[in-house]
Amino acid sequence: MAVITYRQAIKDALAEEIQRDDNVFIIGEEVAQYNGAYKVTEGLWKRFGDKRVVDAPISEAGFIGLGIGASFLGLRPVIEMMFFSFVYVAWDQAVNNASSMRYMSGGLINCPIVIRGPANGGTNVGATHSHTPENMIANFPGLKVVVPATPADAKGLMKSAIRDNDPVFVMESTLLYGNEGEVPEDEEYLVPIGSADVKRQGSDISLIAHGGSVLVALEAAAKLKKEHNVDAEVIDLRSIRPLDKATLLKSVKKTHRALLIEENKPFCGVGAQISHIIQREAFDYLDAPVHRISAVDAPAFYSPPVEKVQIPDSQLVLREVRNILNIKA
Amino acid sequence: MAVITYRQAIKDALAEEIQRDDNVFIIGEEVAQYNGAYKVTEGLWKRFGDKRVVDAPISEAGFIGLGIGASFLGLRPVIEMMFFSFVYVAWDQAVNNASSMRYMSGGLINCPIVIRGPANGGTNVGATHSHTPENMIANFPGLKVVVPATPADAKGLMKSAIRDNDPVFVMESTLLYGNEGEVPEDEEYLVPIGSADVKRQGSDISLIAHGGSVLVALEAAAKLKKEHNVDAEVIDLRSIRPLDKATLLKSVKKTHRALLIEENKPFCGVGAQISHIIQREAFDYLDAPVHRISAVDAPAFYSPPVEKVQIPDSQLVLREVRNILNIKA
Amino acid sequence: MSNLTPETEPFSQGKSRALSKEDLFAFAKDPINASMSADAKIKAFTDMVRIRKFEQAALQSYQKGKMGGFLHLYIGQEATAVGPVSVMNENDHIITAYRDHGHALAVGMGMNECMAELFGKFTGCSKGKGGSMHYFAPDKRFWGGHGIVAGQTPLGLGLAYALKYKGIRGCAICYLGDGAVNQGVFHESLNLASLWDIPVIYVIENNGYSMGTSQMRSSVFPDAGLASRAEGYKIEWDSIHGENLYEVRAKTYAAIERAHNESRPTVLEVFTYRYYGHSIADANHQRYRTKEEIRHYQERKDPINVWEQILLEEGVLTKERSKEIETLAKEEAREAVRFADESPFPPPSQLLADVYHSVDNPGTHTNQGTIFFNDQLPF
Amino acid sequence: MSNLTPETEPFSQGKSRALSKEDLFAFAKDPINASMSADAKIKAFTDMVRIRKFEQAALQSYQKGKMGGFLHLYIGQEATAVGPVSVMNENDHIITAYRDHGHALAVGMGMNECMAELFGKFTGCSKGKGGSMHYFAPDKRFWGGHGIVAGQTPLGLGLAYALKYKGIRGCAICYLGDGAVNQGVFHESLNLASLWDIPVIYVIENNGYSMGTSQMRSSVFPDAGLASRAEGYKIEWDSIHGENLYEVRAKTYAAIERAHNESRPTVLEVFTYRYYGHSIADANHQRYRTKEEIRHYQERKDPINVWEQILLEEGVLTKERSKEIETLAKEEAREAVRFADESPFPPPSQLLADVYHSVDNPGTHTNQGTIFFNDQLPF
Ligand SMILES: Cc1ncc(C[n+]2csc(CCOP(=O)(O)OP(=O)(O)O)c2C)c(N)n1
Ligand SMILES: Cc1ncc(C[n+]2csc(CCOP(=O)(O)OP(=O)(O)O)c2C)c(N)n1
Ligand SMILES: [Mg+2]
Ligand SMILES: [Mg+2]
Repeated sequence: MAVITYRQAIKDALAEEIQRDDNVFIIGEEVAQYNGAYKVTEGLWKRFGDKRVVDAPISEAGFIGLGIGASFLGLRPVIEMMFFSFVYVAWDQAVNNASSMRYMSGGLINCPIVIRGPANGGTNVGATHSHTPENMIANFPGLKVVVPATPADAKGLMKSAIRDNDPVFVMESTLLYGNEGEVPEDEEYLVPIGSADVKRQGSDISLIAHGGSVLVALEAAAKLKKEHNVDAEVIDLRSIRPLDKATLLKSVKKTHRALLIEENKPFCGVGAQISHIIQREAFDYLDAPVHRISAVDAPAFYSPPVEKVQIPDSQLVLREVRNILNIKA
Repeated sequence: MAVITYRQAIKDALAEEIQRDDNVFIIGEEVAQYNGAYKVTEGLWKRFGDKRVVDAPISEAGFIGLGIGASFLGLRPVIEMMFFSFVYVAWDQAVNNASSMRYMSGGLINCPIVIRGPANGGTNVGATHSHTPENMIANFPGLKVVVPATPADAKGLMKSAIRDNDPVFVMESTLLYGNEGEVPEDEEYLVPIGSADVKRQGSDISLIAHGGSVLVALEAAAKLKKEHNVDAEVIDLRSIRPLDKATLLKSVKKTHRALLIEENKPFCGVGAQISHIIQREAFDYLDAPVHRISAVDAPAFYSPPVEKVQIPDSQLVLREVRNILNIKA
Repeated sequence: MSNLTPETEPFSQGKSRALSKEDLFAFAKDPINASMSADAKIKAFTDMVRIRKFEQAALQSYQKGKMGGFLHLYIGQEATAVGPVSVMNENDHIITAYRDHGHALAVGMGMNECMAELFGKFTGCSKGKGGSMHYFAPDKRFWGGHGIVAGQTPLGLGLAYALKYKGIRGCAICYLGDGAVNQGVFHESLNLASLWDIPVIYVIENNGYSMGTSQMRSSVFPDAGLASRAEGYKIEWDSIHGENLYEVRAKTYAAIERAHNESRPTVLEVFTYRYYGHSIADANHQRYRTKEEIRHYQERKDPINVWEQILLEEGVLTKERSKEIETLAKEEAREAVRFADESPFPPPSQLLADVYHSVDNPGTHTNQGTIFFNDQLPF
Repeated sequence: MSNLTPETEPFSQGKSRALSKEDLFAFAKDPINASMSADAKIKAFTDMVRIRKFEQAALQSYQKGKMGGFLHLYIGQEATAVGPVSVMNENDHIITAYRDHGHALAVGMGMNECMAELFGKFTGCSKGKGGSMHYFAPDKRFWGGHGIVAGQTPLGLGLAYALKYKGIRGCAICYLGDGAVNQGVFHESLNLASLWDIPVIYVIENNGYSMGTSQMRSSVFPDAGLASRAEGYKIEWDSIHGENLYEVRAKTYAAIERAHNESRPTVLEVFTYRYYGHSIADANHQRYRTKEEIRHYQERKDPINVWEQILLEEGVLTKERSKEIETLAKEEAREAVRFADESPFPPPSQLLADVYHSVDNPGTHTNQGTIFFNDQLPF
């Protein structure tokens, strides 16, 4: 296995699928000649040319709709949102059209598109640019949402998403692009959509997270072991919809305690749904209520040191775990 | 108190506020000369003229953005969405701009707008037209969301919304417009935003709902009394954000059981957030897990008899309550 | 670019005079029309009549409470669907908005499946899941049937994009209304279509109103018409008298050839009229327009009458044959109502079918986990 | 409508020749310029120099790691902000996109509050909550500073709508970039502005690129320029050489008078250029454009040099005075950096302030209940 960055892993997935299937093409702002605002598509235009890697004007509704229509005829567009926040100007196309077509046609139409891009805060770009809409997108039956936290998952999930016959939203993070990790070189390496991953085994409490928060959870788990000899199990959801209920319920039934960590804003965030599922299906196993940590419930704050406070970190996780386990600091 | 329809109650609220404050005006598709697609604004154009009741082209992003900009200078636009589903073509303006302006300006700007219209399924208009996005809108700090279920609440909440200095989304229902109820004539009759209402006292279980589902809950409560001598307490949230946590927690701490009923799709619906709050803050009071009933998790189905099944009704509530209370049918 | 003279003045709905015989035959010698066989002419006539009879039957059934939701009638606009479809080639695709019955029947969908869909029956073209606004027939290259105003405009662009991508000589004809031009996504689509040489044809069906709003109140009307906005994107455009099938065919075919030969888009504006309200719910449509205006179109600009008149002139059609075609269409529609009536409703279990390809085709993918989230189901 | 001759051809970024002396003074006799006092001319010069020095200082601080997020420099475009502001009246408002430092300083915001905002300090104009893209000064009728491309275009329309609604003789000047014209909401705004006679002026700052995409690759360019799309909405339009302050002022003022006297909108396209990358993150901006192209603009079309040249010609300015103004501006910028450096960061408790008016002003409303939903707070 090679050690590559999360960015490179996505790029490899894109390149391999473009190579593998003539119907796959990338479209988005600055993805071709500029090599991508975050360099995820670097080199692909040079390698595959104008047809397979397409620079689009700032018309998200236009080119997402274009991608949906093209997918009706079998193309598999991989549509980049420079920031996922920009999907809001194309919301009707992205969630209403993409989720409804198969259903309203009684199954006559498929919509095999991928919409991908970074969906994270923490980069001091302000309120309008820092949204994490995985909770909203997963609210729509007809759509799928995956949120890879590691390079290997990024590659495996991206390839699965591109081969999937339903609309899949792949939500990345600019803060993860530079992270390195081992990634299988096998071109058939696919991470099934809908499978969570136990990133750390533990018996005392289940830390359940997705995306960047998984790394926060792992960091916290290490500290918990060191400082309090607490063995936290870390579950990486990887996929929000479909959701691997079995794996997270199994963990909670073992540890009897759950702390959900996410960068979502709290109200109706992903954690709210997970919390409901756990208390509903593992009620008698719980020794404590399900706790949640989310971003501070306000629009994203520009000032770097303050935005740092706004987004969950391992210290806050530690504090909350102590609180759940009644450990004195 | 006069007995009037939900539709009339909203119309009265609009008329009274237009009369009261020169800065209030209505804008939307077919609201003026056509008297409104659902006749909510009937007669207002005739009475108040072109300036106060404005017919807009099918440019939701354009006229919602216009309303936001106009509100910076003190106007109080009441923007009608013919169907709330159409806000998706204006999503960035409605949720991103409206929620961020005050924050990003460090409090220098206010955005006193109201966006109102019907947000419900059950009218056989298909998947793209039947969305209930209160959960998504309430996800945004900076926004407020109210969902009146009765004529009195519709009037009192609409007036409060128009006088509010923050963006308020008033989510109505075409299926409630014709319902009658007693409504105070007092022009100062305001229902505070953020106050739930106990629509029925009970001790055995808390049925928590909003919008049309409140009527389903009340109908179920009556049947429960009659068929099983069960006293269900029915809480009408009325406001989603702000949320009256105190009232619903008080009820659950009394009944020890909660069933959440909503027309939302289940994943990250309003019920998910309420469920989390209850298990988190009333854990030791719960004799059973919090149960939820939502619309069947699929896009809205056109066929009338099938869509009827898709949306929660009192039979389903009954079945679930029996299930929670271990009552044989 | 437009041949519309002040006299024919379609720009002022309701005041335009009937086309003269010269106008009517102005496009008859156009190759695509000159080469039109008698059978093809009769078929075009028959299709328009069938659309009208289908909708009249649908209206009656609606009034009998046989269906829910909306019913947007196309009556009065039939030539706008039948004309372009009659000149489409085997690789040309079509997509429209919610006023889609005409287009559906024109491409060859059956009255039975269409009527059953209105009735919400399992035998409907969308299994009862889509309703009036959401007819689809991919096998006939018809892609709906879309309820969100202008929501179909980038989809039509995408269909054409896919054809070009695959090197197929074809195009996509994407319809939208005069009210739909006010949705920004249409403009984004126009720019992309021209920038990338996409073979898409936008047909603006200007029937004078978006619901109760006259076109003049909803969109600034350039002297040359809405289609002339295409110039801002260097796109060819034209305007069409919607009552004259010859003109609709000739100008649409010119656009199709442009798409096939130059891979360039076109914007066409068809001036037409709907006799009924926006939808059946729009009962008071005589409040925002006069009875006289409606009668004016019915009497002087009805596409079926005009085409019949042309075919009678040409001796291609006789009064008897015409009556017979009408009777058969009525019969077919009545039969469709019977079929729809007798068809079963979808079982509730259908609620969870056709949501995800992966759920409906278990063998074909590696998906895992839970994908539907109801704590319990009502069925 | 445009006076742009082929020779000056601003349409082909990088190939246009420098304006001749005739061109430069072509608008000097225009009343608004003829009546411009020496002080006003010096002030305009000073403002442009201050903008440039402020941004040069900001760039240095950015490179020292003093700020986060984006930094979009306006250097090269200064006349496009200073010209219109210099002819605005007391009831005219202004709003722009994220490249907003120039507009902010032009309307009179202080370097200190602006620099402090970049540093994320509590003394910043937005208390450190908005950053570079989100400057606001309602007291100076400046409404931001907007990060979502074209997101401000309907807001500017709304400002103008409110003025008309209140019977105030004023207008709103709304800036957008050449890439922003591809957002549909801009077109919706144009239609509404014309349909309802709204006194809004859209100024398209065509600097030739949207990030790394040349204007020609992002939007179909009509022979008369992007502004000519306004004709599709019957809106008056014009094109402007962005390096000539006289021309910017004259044509903007004509639009303001149209807004004030006829309550009609205008679309202006200003041909200008940014010397730096899209943002500081855009390090390789010489990949998508040549050094020669950049130098061409710096040497022959720099708005500050051109204006200085004009004022020297007119004897209004001396080389010495010019140097002095530059030195003072540098000083002021250095001082602003010191102020920003020494200012405190906002306390974390500020996270929950300015979200809701009702939360910040408890006495003024009847709201109840819980409005923030964290189970626990980190501070
Ligand atoms: C985005 C959106 N806004 C509003 C509506 C409601 N609506 C449906 S049809 C219609 C009028 C459209 O008129 P036009 O485009 O002229 O088409 P026509 O009905 O005349 O065929 C409106 C406002 C909608 N479906 N979608
Ligand atoms: C809706 C949306 N899409 C994409 C972006 C990312 N983005 C920010 S600026 C920009 C380029 C805009 O170019 P232009 O409008 O010409 O303005 P300029 O930067 O030249 O001043 C892009 C693509 C955004 N902020 N908003
Ligand atoms: Mg119309
Ligand atoms: Mg630009």
